[in-house]
This record gives sequence, C-alpha cells and structure tokens, in this order.
Amino acid sequence: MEKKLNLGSGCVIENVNVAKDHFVMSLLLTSICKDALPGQFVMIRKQGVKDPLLSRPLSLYGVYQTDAGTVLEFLYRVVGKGTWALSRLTGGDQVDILGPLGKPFEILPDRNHVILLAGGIGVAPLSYFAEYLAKDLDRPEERGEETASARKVSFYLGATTAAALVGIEKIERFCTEVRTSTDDGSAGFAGTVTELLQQDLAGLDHRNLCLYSCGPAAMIRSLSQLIESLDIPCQVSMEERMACGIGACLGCSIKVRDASLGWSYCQVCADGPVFDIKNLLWE
Amino acid sequence: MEKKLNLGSGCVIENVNVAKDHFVMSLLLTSICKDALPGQFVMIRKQGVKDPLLSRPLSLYGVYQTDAGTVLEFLYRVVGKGTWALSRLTGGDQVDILGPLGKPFEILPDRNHVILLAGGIGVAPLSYFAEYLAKDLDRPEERGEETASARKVSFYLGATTAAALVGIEKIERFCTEVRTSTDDGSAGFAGTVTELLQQDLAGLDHRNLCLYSCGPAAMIRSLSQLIESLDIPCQVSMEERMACGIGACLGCSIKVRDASLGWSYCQVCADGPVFDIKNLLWE
Amino acid sequence: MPDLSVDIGGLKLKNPIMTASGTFGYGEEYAPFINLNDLGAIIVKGLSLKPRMGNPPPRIIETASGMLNAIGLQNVGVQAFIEKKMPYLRTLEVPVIANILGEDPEEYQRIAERLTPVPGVAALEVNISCPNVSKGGIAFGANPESAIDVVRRVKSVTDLPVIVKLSPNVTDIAMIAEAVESAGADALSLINTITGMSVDIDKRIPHLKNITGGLSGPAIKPIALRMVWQVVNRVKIPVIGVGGIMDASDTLEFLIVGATAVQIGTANFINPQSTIHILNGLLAYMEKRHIRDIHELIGTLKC
Amino acid sequence: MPDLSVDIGGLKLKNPIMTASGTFGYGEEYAPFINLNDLGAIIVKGLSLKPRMGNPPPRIIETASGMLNAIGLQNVGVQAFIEKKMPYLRTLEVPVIANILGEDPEEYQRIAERLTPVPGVAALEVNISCPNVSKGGIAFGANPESAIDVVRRVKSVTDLPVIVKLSPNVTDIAMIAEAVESAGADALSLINTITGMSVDIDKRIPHLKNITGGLSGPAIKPIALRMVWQVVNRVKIPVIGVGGIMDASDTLEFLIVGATAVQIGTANFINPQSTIHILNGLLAYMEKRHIRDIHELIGTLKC
Ligand SMILES: Cc1cc2nc3c(=O)[nH]c(=O)nc-3n(C[C@H](O)[C@H](O)[C@H](O)COP(=O)(O)OP(=O)(O)OC[C@H]3O[C@@H](n4cnc5c(N)ncnc54)[C@H](O)[C@@H]3O)c2cc1C
Ligand SMILES: Cc1cc2nc3c(=O)[nH]c(=O)nc-3n(C[C@H](O)[C@H](O)[C@H](O)COP(=O)(O)OP(=O)(O)OC[C@H]3O[C@@H](n4cnc5c(N)ncnc54)[C@H](O)[C@@H]3O)c2cc1C
Ligand SMILES: Cc1cc2nc3c(=O)[nH]c(=O)nc-3n(C[C@H](O)[C@H](O)[C@H](O)COP(=O)(O)O)c2cc1C
Ligand SMILES: Cc1cc2nc3c(=O)[nH]c(=O)nc-3n(C[C@H](O)[C@H](O)[C@H](O)COP(=O)(O)O)c2cc1C
Ligand code: FES
Ligand code: FES
Repeated sequence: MEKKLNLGSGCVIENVNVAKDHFVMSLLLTSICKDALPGQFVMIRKQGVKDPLLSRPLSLYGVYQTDAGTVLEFLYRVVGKGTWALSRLTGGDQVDILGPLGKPFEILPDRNHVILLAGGIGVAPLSYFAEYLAKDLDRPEERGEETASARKVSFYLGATTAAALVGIEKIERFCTEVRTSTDDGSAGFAGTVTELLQQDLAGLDHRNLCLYSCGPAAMIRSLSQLIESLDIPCQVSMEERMACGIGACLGCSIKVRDASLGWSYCQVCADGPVFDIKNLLWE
Repeated sequence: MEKKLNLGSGCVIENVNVAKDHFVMSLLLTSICKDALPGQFVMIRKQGVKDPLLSRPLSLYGVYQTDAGTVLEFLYRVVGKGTWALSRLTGGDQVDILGPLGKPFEILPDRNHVILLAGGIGVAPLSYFAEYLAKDLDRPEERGEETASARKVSFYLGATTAAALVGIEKIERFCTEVRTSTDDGSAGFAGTVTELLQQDLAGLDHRNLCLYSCGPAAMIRSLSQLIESLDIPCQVSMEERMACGIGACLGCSIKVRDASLGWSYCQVCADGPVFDIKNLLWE
Repeated sequence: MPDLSVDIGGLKLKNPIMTASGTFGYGEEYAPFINLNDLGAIIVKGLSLKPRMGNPPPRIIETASGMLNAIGLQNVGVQAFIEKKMPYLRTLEVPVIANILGEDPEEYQRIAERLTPVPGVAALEVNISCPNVSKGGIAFGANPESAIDVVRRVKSVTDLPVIVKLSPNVTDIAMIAEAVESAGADALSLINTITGMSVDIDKRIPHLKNITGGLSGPAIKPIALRMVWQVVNRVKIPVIGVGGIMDASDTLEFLIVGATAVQIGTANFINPQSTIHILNGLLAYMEKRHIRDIHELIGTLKC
Repeated sequence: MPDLSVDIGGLKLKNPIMTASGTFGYGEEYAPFINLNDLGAIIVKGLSLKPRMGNPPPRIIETASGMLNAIGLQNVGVQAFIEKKMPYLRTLEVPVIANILGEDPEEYQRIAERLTPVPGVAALEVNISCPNVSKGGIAFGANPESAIDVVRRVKSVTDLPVIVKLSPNVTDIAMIAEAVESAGADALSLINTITGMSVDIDKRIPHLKNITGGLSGPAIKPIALRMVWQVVNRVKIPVIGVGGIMDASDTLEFLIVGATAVQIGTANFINPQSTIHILNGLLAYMEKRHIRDIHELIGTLKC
C-alpha cells in the first residue's frame, strides 16, 4: 500500500495576470509531478508562511518536461485570501507542493469525439486535458505522426461575460472546435454553455461521444439533467474545500450514490476530483 | 491636546546583514519622522501582512534628510518572529511606521563630557545620539563650524564576545573616545562594560559628566548600583514588550518611584523609553 | 449616505463602531490619529473604585494571530477618571461609556453610584469577567447567581443604560446571558478575552509574569462570533459583538449573525485608524449593495 | 540519543509524539510521507458503533491561524474498522489508539467491548466532546456526572489503558479532569476543538453547512496550553497536550508545563511530515542542552 512520496517544493518561474482576477503561474519542480495527469491537482502554499494556514487545491493547467525539471502551470482566479496570496508570488519565490493528487480523467479509447465543457475557471483542468489529447500523450505510438489524430475535440467554454472567457488561446491551439457562450451575450452564444451544448447535441452521433466537464455546481447540475436520459459517458471534476488533500481529514465530502445505503459521502481529494456524473447526487 | 499625526509608510532602501543575527535597515519616508530625535523609537511592521500581528518597537539608529525624503536607519538583532520577519524585507518592500514615539534623550548643556554606555543592541539609540551630538544638531549655531565641538563624547560598548560588538565603525566616526569590553575578553576590556566604566570613572571629573545608557536589564541594574552614590545625571533607555506604542494598552509598564505611593507603573512607550535612572525601581 | 444609527438599550449611536475597553486608553491617546467624533461610542479602560497598579511586567506576548495580555486592570480609579479624564472626554460629541469592575458586588454598585451623576458618562459597561474576591476568585461571569447579583446592584443605583460584558470562559454563555437579561441588563457585550498561556522554552518560564493572560485578536474571532450567535438567539436585548474584529468584513459577520454594534479592540494597536477604516468599509459594502439602513443587515443570517 | 520514552497510564511510547484523532485518517493515508513506526502512537479517526455519514458539506473553512471543521464524525464504524483498517495497522510497530464516541453512555461501553479483544488496539481514547443525545444534546464533557458515567462504563469492560479526551468548551476544565480521574481514567488528553463559526458576508450564510464547527490550529494553542497547565496541577494521571502544535517549540511548551506527551492535529494537513519534523526538532533541542531524558523537561515550568 506504500505509494510514492509526492511532496516537494517548486520555484515560481512567473505569475502572470492574464485577465481581471485571473493568473497563470508556472513553477519549476525537480523531484515530483513528472507524470501528473489531466484532472489531477496539487495542494500548494507559499513556503515558510503561516497565513494562509492551509494549502489550496489547484488543478494542473499544463505539465512540461524541460532540461531543468518539470514545469507545472496553473490557471487560477483570485476569490479569497489563499488565491490572493498566490497571486502575490513572483519569480524565485518558493512554494510547497503536495501532488499530483486525485484521480485523473479517464480516456475512453472507443469514443472519438471528445467534448470538454467548462464553466468559468473550470477551464483549467480541461485545457490541460485538451493539450494532452492533442499531443496524443495517452497513445505514445501515434505521437509525432504527421497525420491528424483521429480524435475530434470540441471545447465548450461558458462565462458570465466576454472578459471572463480566459484561456481561450491555449484551447484554440489544441482543439478541433471551440464553442463559447456568455450569460450576457457579449461573446458567442447568448445563454449558458449547457444550453449551447444541448442545441449542438441534437446533430451529433451520441455513440461516438464522450463528455468531460468542470465548472460551478449549478452548471454541473444542469448538465446532469441534460444528459440524464442520454447514453453519453460523462466525467466531471468536482470542487470542495480541502484541508489535507489526501483523504485523511474528511473535509471534502460530496454526496454520491451508494448501492447498499442509497447514498454516502465520498472524498473529492482521494475518490475524485473526477467522478462519473451518474454517481453524483444533488440536494 | 491634539498632537500631530505620526503614522505613515516607508519603503525599504536596503536591509543589510552586518553581523550574525544583526541587520541595518534603511527606509525612505515621505511624510513623517522628519524631526525624530535620539532616544525616540518607531513601531514598525511589514505592510499588508497579518503574521506577525503586532508592530515591533525599534529605536532610531540614524535619521537623514535627503531630496527624496527622510531616511531612517535601524540597527536590530533577530531574536524572534517579529525581528525575523523584518530581516526578510528587501529593497522596495513597504512597511507601516508609527512614530517618532516616546521621549528623547535630554541634552544637558552644562555637562561637557558625555558618556554613552551600551550593552548589546543598546548600541542602536546611543549611536544615533553620538552622531547627533557630534553634528551639534542640538546647537544649530555651532553647526558646520570648523572648530571642534567643546563636547567630549566617550562611548562604552560591551558585548558577550568580539563578534557581537556591532556598529563600532559608526561610533568611531562620531565619538571622541571608544572603550569596548567583552565578557569573554576576546576584545577590549575583559569583563562587563559597567566594570570598565567603574574603573575609568575614578579618573574623571564627575561635575562635568553626564551618562546615557541602553542595554540589557542586568546591565542597567548594575549601572544603577554603580552610580547610586555618585552625583552624575544618568538617563537610560528602557525596553518592555509593546502592543500600541502610544500609552493606550498599558502593556509596557515598568516600576518607577512615586512620591506619594512609593512606587507605581509607568509606560515605557509614553513616559519613556528614556528615564532618569534614579527613578527606576528593581525587584 | 446609508443610515448607520443603532440603539443600544436606550443609548443612541450614530454608527455601530465602538472601541473596546482597555484597548483605547481614555480616548485622548487616539486623538492624533482619528477624529474621535466619528466613532459610535468610546469605551474607556476598566475603572475600579481605587486606582490599581496592575500586574508586574512582562504583561503582553504575541501568539498566532493574537496576543495575550495580563495588564491586571491597571487604572487610575474612578475618582481620577472623573477629575482628570472626563473633562477632555466631555468636549467630544461622542457617547462615552465607562467600563467598570469590582472585587465584590458592592464595589460595582459603588462605582456605578459615583459615575451615574457625572456629566458626559452615557452608559456603563459592567465587566463581569473579573475574579470575585469574596467568592474565592471565580469570575462573576462564570456563575449566573453572582452575575445577577452584580447587575441588580448596578441597576438599583443608576438610570444609565447598563451593558453587561460577558466572559467567554464558560460552558454555556447563553445561559449567563439570559440570567443577566433577567436581572435587568439593557444590553450585552461579548466576548471578553479567553484565558491563555505562553511559555519561553529557553528560560522555561511563562512569557507573562502573571502566568496566564487574556487572548484577543483575530485568533478568537470564530469563537466570539459563535457566542454572539448563540446569545442573540436567546435574548431580546441588543448584543454588541467583540473579539478579533480587524476589518469591515469581520464587522459584517457580527452584524449579520445579529450583533447590533461591535467593539474594536486589538485592531487599534495594529493600526490606530482601524475604527475609521472599518466604518468606511462598512459604508462601502452597504452602498455597493444599496442597503440604506444598517438594520437591513443586522441578524439576517440565512441558515 | 536522548531517551524520549514515556508511559501513558500503562502504555509505553517510544516517544511523546502522537497523532490527533481525525487528522491522521486511519494512519495509512500518511504512509507515503513518513515512516509510521517513528511515531509514539497513532490515534485513529473517532469510531462510533454504526458507520456515520457525517455532516453535509461545506465542512471546513480556514480562519485566522486556524480552521473550523464540522466533519460530523463521519467514520466507517467499529466493525469496518476492525475488519478493514486494523489488518494494516497491525502490521506496524507503533501503538494504535482507538478514539471512540457515542450518543449515550451505553454506546461508549459497547464500542469499548468490541475493541478490547482486537489484537493491535493498544489503548482507547474516549472522546467526551460529543453531544449526549439522551441528555438533550449537551456534551458529555460539559458535565462531571455524565463524564464520570461514560468513563466508568468504559473502564468496566476494558483492561486497555483508557485516555479521556476533554472538551475545552467548559467553565472549569480542571474540575472535569478531576471527575474523570476519580472515575478511573488512566490518562487525559486535551483539548478537543473549540466551537466557532464563520460567515460568508456576500451570501449571508454560515461558511459551514452545520453552522458551527470546531476550531483547531495555532490560534487555539494559548488556550490549550493554559488548560493543560491547569489540569496537570490538579490531577495525578498523565496528561497529553493537544491544540495548535505546529513545531518542536510548541511541543516543548506543552511538555514544560507538564504534558507527558502531545498530539499533532491540524499540522498534519499543512505538512504531512510535521510529526517527524517535530520529533527531530525535539531531539535537537535536547541534544543541544544535553538533556538525556525527556522527563528532565516534563513539568519543569518555573513560576
Ligand atoms: C480539486 C480542485 C481543483 C481546483 N482547481 C482550481 C484551479 O485550477 N484554478 C482555480 O482558480 N481554482 C481551483 N480550485 C478552487 C480553489 O481551490 C479555490 O478557489 C481556493 O481554494 C479558494 O481559496 P481562497 O482562500 O482564495 O478563498 P476563500 O477565502 O477560501 O473563499 C473566498 C470566497 O470564495 C468562495 N469560494 C471558495 N472557493 C470557491 C470556489 N471553488 N468556487 C466559488 N467560490 C468559492 C468562498 O465561499 C468564499 O466566500 C480547485 C479546487 C479543487 C477542490
Ligand atoms: C523602545 C524600544 C526600542 C527598541 N529598539 C531596538 C533596536 O533598536 N534594535 C533591536 O534589535 N531591538 C530593539 N528593541 C527590542 C525589540 O523591539 C525586540 O527585540 C522585538 O520586539 C522582539 O520581537 P520578536 O518578535 O523578534 O521576538 P519575540 O518572539 O517577541 O521574542 C523572542 C524571544 O526573545 C526574547 N526577547 C524579546 N525581546 C527581547 C529583548 N528586547 N531583549 C532580550 N530578549 C528579548 C523573548 O522573551 C523571547 O523569548 C527595542 C525595544 C523597545 C521597547
Ligand atoms: C490590552 C487589553 C486590555 C484590556 N482591558 C480590558 C478592560 O479593562 N476591561 C474590559 O472589559 N475588557 C478589556 N479588554 C478586553 C477587550 O475589551 C476585548 O473584549 C477583547 O480584547 C476582545 O476583543 P479584540 O479581539 O478586538 O481585542 C482588554 C483587552 C486588551 C487586549
Ligand atoms: C478535521 C478534524 C477532525 C477531527 N476529528 C476528531 C475526532 O474524530 N475525534 C476527536 O476526538 N477529535 C477530533 N478532532 C480534534 C483533534 O483531534 C484535536 O483535538 C484538535 O484538532 C486540536 O488539535 P490541533 O489544533 O493540533 O488540530 C478533529 C480535528 C480536526 C481538525
Ligand atoms: S481534503 Fe482532507 S479528506 Fe479530502
Ligand atoms: S505599548 Fe501600549 S501602553 Fe505602551
């Protein structure tokens, strides 16, 4: 049962303010996270600082191997004191990293049309996933081939308003198709991203589809209603406040279906963050 | 009763590690502390940080007027988390400053031989005082004159060991005479600085002397015994843990003589930090 | 501008930002930094019948997000307060509340008698966290009977609004609150400091000469907030929230759970203008959300 | 190497560093980070008779130098613990202490009965901070009679050392400690979390779905230390210090005031290797000062 130690430190390379309240931070690590997969996350904190006290969970937005070591990228939004403190870091600052943690997205080889559905900052893990798929990192044998991948990847990105559609350049680089929506209609489809997907689904062959999603609870919930009656596999990355990140504190429970009890709590950090949407339960 | 606002911010110019655990920090201030006097102190904290919570008192080690504003210098020793946090500051960092606070050393114009007796980090306020006296800042009419000041300033500096005799270059620049002692005899007189002073006092004209001291409680105490029967005016700068720095919390009390009650507590921040040694009481 | 005025057991405040006893001296100390008239009220350092020397130093030590103090209620005594501190305080246009403490119930009563006729004293805050010397040193606030005794005696000699300041060092603060309310208190304030300790591991001595001290500051805010919430659900009189309030956001937490006003303590040490920053932050929050009256916030926790 | 071994009511530990219940899962979660055999003891998540779902999320929120948790004692239940968790724990060479909790005194007794014969369970830690369902939800630990009742029942069915974990949410913890000692407890541990609350001022809802939660972390250390000091002065049985211990220096404070051992809780979340860093720091302190036996430190506060 001994897993390998995934605790280490990283050095901030840069921390760029990419949009209002949004930052992309890149770190250089020498010992851990080499094999971090899309959907996984790390617990991160500034080294030597006692306030904030707890580490914060952030999804991987990019993982690159360089001569100097592994470079991790995060895309995050400042919502409170933890993310604010992260946003103050500058090149050379040291951070403590616990990770990679959690279950990654599972790739279904039989499904050739991958739909990634992101709301707000949910774009982070799905962007990395898109890059991973585009580079065929799961299929080393096809890597580097000149032929286009047989896989089609459609990225659905929703936000409240045009200015909050962050990370779109990266997505465009790696996806076959990018569909955007804004609540206020300032860019793309006017409405929620789930509504946009619902429209499009009508014209697609469901047997070839697989869905991955990350975003606000309300979005995941309407997605779960949308595909309830459809036979499309759907994995979602969930969020809950975390303390330990490793299944020890039971702080990050969410409700899931349970065969014998009807429902039970499951840990987002250790049993997730990626779940089959069919297993989730809503109040 | 309205005093003028002495609250502002400063920008770290540099923060140099001058000896093991000892730093000299210089700050640029634009609004306050222009007229800060030797013996006064400021309450200082890193801006925007919640840990450490309280500001820390530091004596003025130097005050200079420049075109850009007032430059303050501090000499401090890292003893705990507050001073450690200060030692981490680098050029450009902002600090909050409350000051100048407290009563300065009082200059006695009739006494032409000034003895400054410092133990350990007590060197900080006395160095500034030496500089102030050497530059005749209390006597504008004599400033800049080619003739040497009529004042003689002897600096007595004691420490545990040679390496802990910090700030000596500055002292040498501004004092007529510098006498050092170390407990282990590794530099100067072998013994305490009060013992050294005691030796020297025998050969001096007490009517012309005035004494100023700052250092560990044990040193001040033996000094008070030494001069108890002598008729030499002596002012000492005292230390106590502080929260507010302005006489509001009553955290920094020390025992002083009280005509009607025998003794009472007095606030180091507001009634001091400089006291007439004759008014102090020891347990 | 939104209406911030509140009523604390008959005492009208133009806004809910008060200063906590013992952290604001006798007001004057903060005059260089803020316009004292901007405050809702000033609560002065705790007053005893006779002047008190207080505890030997060291009296304070910082802890994680907090500080311990063992001032030991050093104060000038009620007489000197009236003669030397009130003349200045009377020149202000801000209600001045005298915080009082006694070693036995009679002493509380006598201080209340002395202060009641003094022009400029707007209300009394009765600190029942002090040890009851006549009952073996257990704090008045730890026991409903002794708390009731103190409050009844104070009420019997004053027509000023009586705010009773509760100790958090109890099993059931709401029960004490109910007892104090039944004894006639016009309002409650909570919490006073929580007893704590800190040790110098090099010298193996307590950091405070008094061994233990009272913990204040951000560290205790979650505890203070919980206690305020428990108490507002059990009493009808107004409750003033105290404990670890550093900014407008902390203040809003207390108002939302049901405090009618707040007291700012340790924050004054960190920045002598904290009270005014908090007031401005509160106004900004209300204006942004078009809240025109502070009562649209007080006690609006949804749960 | 200095001798760090201590005796906790008959249970021998090679060093005084234990893990606090609920912060170390069932041990296994930390196996990737430290050698579990280096610990003095492992205390597992609180066990109830039946599995418990726990509280709805959100369950945690950070506060100033602390965190609030309202896990609601989610646990696998004593049966699954014995079947699924003990086989792994038995492979370790470290004493495993089961933390137990009940809704009424009988439930404590029945859990103790079930665990006593299980190979590998070295001691029981009885958590009396839980609400007593049969007595209107007041915590067992808030009342000497109900605390005594629980401890007597547990003692009557087990020969394992019984550690009683005290709640800090009381007026007089030393009085509860004495009661529990008189009922036969072999050791005490304190403190459990302090009840607190935190509010989302934008949504005007509590941050925790359960409204209140337990405060842990550095913020509570001064309170925990004071309580340990009060208790060691009143009981003869060993006391284990818990609350806000983050490093060796914090540990030393507890030992110096008189704790025989300590438990590390929230610190495990911040760094999963905290326990080992603390152990190393403790050794370094002792070696530097030529202290050869930890008992030369325990209870050596000068005051
Ligand atoms: C597995 C996982 C992966 C994550 N990946 C990312 C990522 O890649 N990028 C990123 O920006 N964030 C990510 N998050 C969310 C991120 O961890 C939180 O936003 C962060 O912990 C908040 O900390 P804080 O101290 O800044 O805010 P807090 O002070 O804790 O909270 C501030 C306010 O924001 C609210 N809040 C807190 N968290 C959220 C949230 N997730 N959504 C909406 N409101 C919230 C709180 O209720 C509170 O009112 C992830 C979370 C999880 C569990
Ligand atoms: C008016 C005044 C002027 C001062 N000027 C200077 C100055 O110019 N330069 C300077 O270096 N310091 C000066 N000090 C002392 C300085 O304020 C303290 O060293 C500092 O506040 C300690 O904070 P800390 O958090 O680093 O240590 P803490 O964590 O508070 O203390 C660490 C340990 O050191 C001990 N300790 C704390 N303060 C002192 C002390 N003063 N002497 C000996 N041991 C102590 C504590 O008991 C504790 O065990 C001055 C103090 C006062 C009151
Ligand atoms: C230095 C100091 C002195 C205090 N003196 C008194 C006092 O005299 N009377 C009183 O009722 N409370 C006193 N208190 C308690 C405060 O009024 C307040 O209840 C407590 O500090 C919690 O609030 P805070 O966290 O905002 O400081 C004192 C607190 C401090 C820090
Ligand atoms: C997430 C969490 C879960 C806890 N669960 C339990 C528990 O099941 N039983 C128990 O007796 N104490 C429990 N505690 C309390 C801790 O064991 C400990 O007493 C408390 O956290 C104070 O120590 P600390 O400040 O080092 O965390 C829990 C604490 C936390 C933070
Ligand atoms: S964060 Fe601790 S169990 Fe998931
Ligand atoms: S530091 Fe507050 S009175 Fe001196």
